[in-house]
Amino acid sequence: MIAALLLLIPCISALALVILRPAQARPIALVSTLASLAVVVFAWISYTGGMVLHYDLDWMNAWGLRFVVGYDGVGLLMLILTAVVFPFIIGAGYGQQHDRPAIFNGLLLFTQTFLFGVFLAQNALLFYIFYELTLIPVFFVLLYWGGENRRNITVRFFIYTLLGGLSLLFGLVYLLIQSGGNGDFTALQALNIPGGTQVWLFWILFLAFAIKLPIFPFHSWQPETYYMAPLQGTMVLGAVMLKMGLFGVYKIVFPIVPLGVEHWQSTVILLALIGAVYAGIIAFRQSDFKRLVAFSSLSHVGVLCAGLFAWNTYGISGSLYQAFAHAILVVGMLYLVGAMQERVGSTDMNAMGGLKSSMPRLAALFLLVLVNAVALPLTQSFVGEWLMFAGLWQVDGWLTLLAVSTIVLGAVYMLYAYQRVMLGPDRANQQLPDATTRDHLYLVPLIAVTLILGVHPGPILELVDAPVLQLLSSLSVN
Amino acid sequence: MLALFYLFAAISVISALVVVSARNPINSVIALIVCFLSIAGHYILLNAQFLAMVHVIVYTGAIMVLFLFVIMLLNLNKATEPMKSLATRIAAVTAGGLFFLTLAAAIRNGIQVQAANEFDAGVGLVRSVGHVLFTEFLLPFEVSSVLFLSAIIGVVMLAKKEKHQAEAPVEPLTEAERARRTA
Amino acid sequence: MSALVLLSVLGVVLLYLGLFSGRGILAPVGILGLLAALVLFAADWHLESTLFGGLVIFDTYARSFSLVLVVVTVLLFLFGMDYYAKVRENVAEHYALMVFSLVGGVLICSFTNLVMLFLGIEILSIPLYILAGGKRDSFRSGEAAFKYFLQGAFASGFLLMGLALIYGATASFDLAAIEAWSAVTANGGNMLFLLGLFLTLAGLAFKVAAVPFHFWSPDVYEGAPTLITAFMSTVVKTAAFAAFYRFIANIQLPGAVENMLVVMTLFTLFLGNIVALRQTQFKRLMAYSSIAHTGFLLLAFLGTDGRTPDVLFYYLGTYALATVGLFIVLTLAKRAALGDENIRIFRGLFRRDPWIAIAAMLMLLSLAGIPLTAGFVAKYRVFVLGIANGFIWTTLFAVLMALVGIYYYILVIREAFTPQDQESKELAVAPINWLVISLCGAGVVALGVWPGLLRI
Amino acid sequence: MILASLRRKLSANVAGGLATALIAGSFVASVLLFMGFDPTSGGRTVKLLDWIDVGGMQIPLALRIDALSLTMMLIVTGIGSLIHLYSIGYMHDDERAPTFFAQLNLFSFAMLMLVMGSNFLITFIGWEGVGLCSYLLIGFWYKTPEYNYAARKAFVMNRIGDVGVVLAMVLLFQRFGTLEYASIMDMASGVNDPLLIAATLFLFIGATGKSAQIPLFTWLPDAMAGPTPVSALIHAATMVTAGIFLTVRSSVLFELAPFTKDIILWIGTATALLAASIGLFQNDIKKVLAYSTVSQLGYMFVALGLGSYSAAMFHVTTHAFFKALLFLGAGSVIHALGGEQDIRKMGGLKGHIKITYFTFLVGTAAIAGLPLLSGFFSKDLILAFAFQRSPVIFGLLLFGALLTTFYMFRLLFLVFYGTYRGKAHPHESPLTMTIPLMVLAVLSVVGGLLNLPHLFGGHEPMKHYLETAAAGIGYEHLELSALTEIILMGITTTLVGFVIYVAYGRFVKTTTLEGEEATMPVFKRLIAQRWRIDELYRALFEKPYAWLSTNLLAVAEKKVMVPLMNGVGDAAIRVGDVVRRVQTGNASFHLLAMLCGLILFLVITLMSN
Amino acid sequence: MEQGIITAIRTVPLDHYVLLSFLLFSIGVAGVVFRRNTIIILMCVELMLNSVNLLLTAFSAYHSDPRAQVFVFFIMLVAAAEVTVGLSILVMMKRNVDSVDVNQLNRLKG
Repeated sequence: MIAALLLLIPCISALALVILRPAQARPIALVSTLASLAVVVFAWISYTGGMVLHYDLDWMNAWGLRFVVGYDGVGLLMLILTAVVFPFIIGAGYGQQHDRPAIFNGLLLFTQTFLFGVFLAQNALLFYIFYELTLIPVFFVLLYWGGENRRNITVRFFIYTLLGGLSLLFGLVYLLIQSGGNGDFTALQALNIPGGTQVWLFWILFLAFAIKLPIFPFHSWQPETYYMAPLQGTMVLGAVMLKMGLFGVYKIVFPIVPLGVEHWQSTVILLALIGAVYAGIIAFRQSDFKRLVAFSSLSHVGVLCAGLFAWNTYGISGSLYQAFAHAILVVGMLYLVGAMQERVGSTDMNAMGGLKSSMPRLAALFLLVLVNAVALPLTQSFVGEWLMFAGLWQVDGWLTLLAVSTIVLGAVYMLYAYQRVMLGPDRANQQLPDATTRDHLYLVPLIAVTLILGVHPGPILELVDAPVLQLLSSLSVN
Repeated sequence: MLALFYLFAAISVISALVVVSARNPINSVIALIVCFLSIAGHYILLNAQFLAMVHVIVYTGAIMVLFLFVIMLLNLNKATEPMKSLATRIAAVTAGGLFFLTLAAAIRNGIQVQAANEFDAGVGLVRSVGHVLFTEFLLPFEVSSVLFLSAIIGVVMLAKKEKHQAEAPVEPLTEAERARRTA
Repeated sequence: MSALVLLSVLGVVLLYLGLFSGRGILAPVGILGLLAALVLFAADWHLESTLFGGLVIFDTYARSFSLVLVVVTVLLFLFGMDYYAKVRENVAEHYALMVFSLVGGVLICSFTNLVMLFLGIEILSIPLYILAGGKRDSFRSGEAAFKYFLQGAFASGFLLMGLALIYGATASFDLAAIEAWSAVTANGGNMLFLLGLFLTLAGLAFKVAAVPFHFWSPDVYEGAPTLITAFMSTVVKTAAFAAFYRFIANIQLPGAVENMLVVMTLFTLFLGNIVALRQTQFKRLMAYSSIAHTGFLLLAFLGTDGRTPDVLFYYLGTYALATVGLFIVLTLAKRAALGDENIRIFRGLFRRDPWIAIAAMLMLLSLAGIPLTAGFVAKYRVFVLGIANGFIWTTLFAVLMALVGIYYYILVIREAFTPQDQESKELAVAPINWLVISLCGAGVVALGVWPGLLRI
Repeated sequence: MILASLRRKLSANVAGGLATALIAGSFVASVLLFMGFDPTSGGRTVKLLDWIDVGGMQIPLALRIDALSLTMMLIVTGIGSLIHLYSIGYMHDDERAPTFFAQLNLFSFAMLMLVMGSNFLITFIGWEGVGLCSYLLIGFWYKTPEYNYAARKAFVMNRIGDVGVVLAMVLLFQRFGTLEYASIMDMASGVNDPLLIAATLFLFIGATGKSAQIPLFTWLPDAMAGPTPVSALIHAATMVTAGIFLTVRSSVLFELAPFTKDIILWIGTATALLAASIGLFQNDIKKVLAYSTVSQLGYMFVALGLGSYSAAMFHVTTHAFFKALLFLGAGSVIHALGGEQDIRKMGGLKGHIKITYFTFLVGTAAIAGLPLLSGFFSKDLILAFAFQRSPVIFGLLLFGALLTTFYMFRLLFLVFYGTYRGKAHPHESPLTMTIPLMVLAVLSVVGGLLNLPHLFGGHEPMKHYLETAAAGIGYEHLELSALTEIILMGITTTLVGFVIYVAYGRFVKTTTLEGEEATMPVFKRLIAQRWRIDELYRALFEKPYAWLSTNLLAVAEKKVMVPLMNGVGDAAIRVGDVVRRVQTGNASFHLLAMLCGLILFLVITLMSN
Repeated sequence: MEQGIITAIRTVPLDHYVLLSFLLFSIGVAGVVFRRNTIIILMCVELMLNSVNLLLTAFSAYHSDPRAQVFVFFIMLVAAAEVTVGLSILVMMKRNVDSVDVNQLNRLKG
């Protein structure tokens, strides 16, 4: 029931929006996302642990593709993340002027449908199908509503992402053959693939997620795409779609090719952290606010990935927890980018500065979002980062040092950005409006979520704890 | 016998070479006719008398005449053809030669063929061939009418100069074909 | 069988109609005839019967493929109603030739004797040589016809030589006998057989436009009238593949020939996709992409797997569906752009006609192999077969090439969804075209979601 | 508990009063706690809620009340209350005063969190929280870019220290499986593990960041950009002592890592001397005090390095009194002069602002270590410990103390004596500002009683009190004879007196003002330019970093990574272009190519047969 | 007489026919590639087909199987049809470009 609702609510709304094209597209989309949120909250409340399976329908059973949906704690966390973030993403549209808003919002809702699908799928091929499908609406969002040079960047993004996707498909098909044509995760996870195979299969499977996340050498599509995409598109990309990468690693790479993970673990962590540091350093001198958010996201994701690959309870839990924090953060930061753009007319930080004088409240809100970005304690990010560092230390002290250095880099570029946007002398004749009711309605809940989950991360960590332990123990048995 | 074979073989190969190398299309046609006749000789050597006859009638009598006709019609009977560049010619000859060499090399160790049936001197006679044709291979025989019909339509469609002139010949030919088919 | 007769008669009837009455009723009559043939095919469904002393057999395989051929031809005839609306000359001949060609197609789906294979291929091809030159006043059309004919005849020569050698080795034209012979003879030991197999496959590869026998395809696709191009890339391709597989299905292929097929698959995948990257003419793009799809289909041939015919059938059927629709869209856009065939004529399609644009998008996505379209399922199954049969690296290469393929399809989609720079003419969409495009667009999605609908 | 009420409060004009009331309330609460606390019980832990609980890691949100945290709480809330009160007057004219108080209160909250945390991670909450508040308050006047820079610098340097703390925590957690102070200290006793050296070193790195030690001290003088009460509260009395606090908290660990202690000792000494030397030639009243703070913190670290934790805590306490006093006094001076901070433009103010003068005098005397004032006892204790360890260190520290005396009295004399050299009309500060001054002056005088040594009839009550909280404090023993102590004190006192005399002669009698830096001798100029350490850091870190950032983007990203990605695609397309040429369009070439392909395949087939 | 025919056929080894056929076929192939005059190319194609016919007849004789001869018969049929179509295309081409040079056909490329 829950799975069906989650897949149907956004999908039907999206179809309605695209086909009927009502004038009031945004409220409808908003209501739809809120309804999904309600369903997810219900699922959360009624969740008692273990794997909740909902459907198991015949599709192409002979070819290993079955419609099996359900969720465990981690899946539920991802569902929560998606459901929580999407109302904000839709809501961010209130500040934006769009050509054909109905179709735009419809596409966003399609994305949500497919994202739910990804997090619900319990069959590897079903997962893959949803995974690829998310690209389609995003592709059109970027292509039609994107910024400068969107034609080339969109195609590049699409192809690059699909490079990973097809590689994943190849890997899954390979596994499917090994498992005798059963593509369910349970069946694939039960496979005992020889170590030598796992070593190369790891990259075949991981490539998709490495590009999606993205980690260091595979990241070059990301900054330009984030910059070019319409605000809400960037939010979808940064807040949710990238989490598919983490989820995929957790769901596919870890249980299926554990020996491969063992073999490549330090390489991946190193790459991820190099990327984190690299992006963190670059972000410092970015003069464009949106690009800065892009690089900061890149930097955060590097740490996320490293934490995940620490491959112990703390690392994985921390990374998954941080994924949530990061989603909230990205949405908040991007909303601020939008708010600034709305007022100043550009995302260039050279055009800003001294804005605090005319908008003290927005500056305060900015600061609160920023506090999460630099992972101060009692914010969500801190919990996640602490757990990841604790996890990473068990792998390698030097790598931890590299990871921890990002908290300094983060402080450097974030504060510098804050200073360049908000602080400094007044600019002449800039009477810009301060935070409106809409801004408050938007940012205050986000900040509240950040702080509440920063002080009381229990509910989320509980979700993650058991599945991760189970995963790790099943691996140690094998 | 072997001597005869070699004779015919030599004639056919030489005439084939002439076909390929002659500047004037007319010479080519003549050489090809010679070649076909020598092949007919091979057929007789191989005890395929009926085939030899049909071969001479169809190829030498019909097809080659058609060629000649077209050459005359289009006034191509001069050695007007500019030769291809040397490189292309060398490449073509090399490729053709290589192709032969590879094929020949493939069977350099001899071929293993086991005669499927006891020898039957009447195999090449009209009776035997006709029997097979009209019993076992009736369908292809029938179906080839479709092939001819298409070819005829094609000729009419492609080669006709003006619409008004073209429409006339379509009809009788089609009729003839249909008659053949129903036979 | 009666369907075969019906089809042959249909062609003749169409010719007569062309003489006596208006062009208007040609297509409807043709469609009615085809539908009747469809009914006849369907009437003895699952009824295996060997006909004419074992020259043809209308088994499930043959019937399924024939059905697809006829259905696609129906779609093309529907398209033809609009396409030929303004043409005055030779319309009846065009329809008739298409029907004759279809007869050839049906024959090679069902052959059990090499003589039938050869004749069927010729019956399939000769009308096409003519059709490719259908626009008599167009130089490009003439060139296409000539190139097609020349290379086709050349390839026929190889095919024949192959068949002759096979006969020489096995002393039979009968497929079953050859299979039996191949089963008891040592693999590759008999040079005549090996050479014969090789040359026959080369001749067949020519028909399916596999590298290096593909040279005709881009030129002919581009030069031929659009409807004929659509016919070639759907009906002819499907029939040729059906024949190809029928030929090799049960023959014990010597390892050397299998290697040759692998190399051919790799070449085909590579060339088709890579060269398509730089095509700006849509028809040429489709030609190269068709070569690329040939590569994927060849991948399904490698190794022996009982699922191959089903995969082949599904792949070809959905491929044909998407291709037909796209060629119609091309015609519409081409008309609006006064005969231009560059992919930029699609620019702004979404603004000009959203529905057509979305349908075109779905078909392109299907060709690209994006999930929830039929193309994905098709490619997926091919990959499964490839890996299941142990051709892991070849499959990996195919996957990589699928990515390249996505790129050039995406470029077309990008054009369609980019607002146009200058005003171009509105699309004039005839209702019948709208219907066919919608059918194709909906079809690829429906078959992608319920793949079980299309199976042997 | 009390903290709940200390949550960030926003209000209108009464914000100051409300904020003061709140912190005063928490002071009262602290006092009540102090009264009700039984030192012998060793401390209580109050668990508020589970914070992080995942896969074997259980970190509750819990507070610990023991002697150490109570001491710090008293300092924080007590001095905090006074400074809040003071701020009401000081920030009277600023339109963003409510924000100021909110941030000040938030700081108090974070600081209390820091000292009350029952485990490292809770302490770290406060640790980072005070960093944030420090950032906010330094950059309170956000319209001046330099202030923002200073704020950022402070935060980043603190962050560098935080990296150390995080690593230390990770390490300790890895080793002990918990972060609770009590558990770790229990488990650590007697453990001999090189890991502890690493952990303590990391902790010390954190401490250097927060407590402005070499090499991370340069932010503190810059931090004077903030309003003066902030300097007093955060950058003199409380936050900067967090490093000391943390070290004392984990004294057991440090006791097990003598190597770290040596490092601390030497870095503390170096910092004390370096900062003191810089203080000699500073002309900004707050900068002088800032360097003096750095220097004093150096003393405290020396104490820690010597293992005399109670001495350090004692000095923390007294230093809190007199340094807060000095800063507030300086603030009062600045207030009186309408914002002037350059001592070259002051002078002769003792007639104008008497209360300020008097209290400032007390503060100066205390920091200089004039006998029987609070600074005398605490500093002397440290010197005694140093002597016990090595006369060299004693000598160095003594030299530092003399330098301190010199520049403090230079400051005093230049500001209050001589003739007035400025333009603004000086006026005495309002009562809200002078009352805290007076209270602190009293405390500065009597603060020494808290830990009155045996020599003067006391029995070191503070030391014994603290022993109940931190086991490490029990290790320290001063084993000098009374005679030695008296001699040492005598030497110190004499020399201090002599230095005061020199300063008097130099600054009161003749009022020697420093000339422009350019005219100074090289060495003196170097000192006046703060050993050019800021410039060094800028050249070593900031500029390369900015260069790296620019070039990573311009070169690595744009010239390598992106072209690499595009290059693969372009290469494919280029290959396509090449392959495409095979399709020449020439019919007979196609035939030839077909034939060649056929032959090739034939050869492949035959070869592989 | 029968015996005589058998001797006659068997004195020429099959290899010879195969080789001869290959040779003629190759000459035809080379000619197709070699010549520019389309009409001669068509003749070369005929040569190729005839070499196949020869081969089939030889096999037929050795297998004593009339089917191959029937196949030859069909090949002749197809050849005739092909030639007609080919020549008419050639005529069309001559009309369009006033040449039968293969190299004239090179507009479709790339």
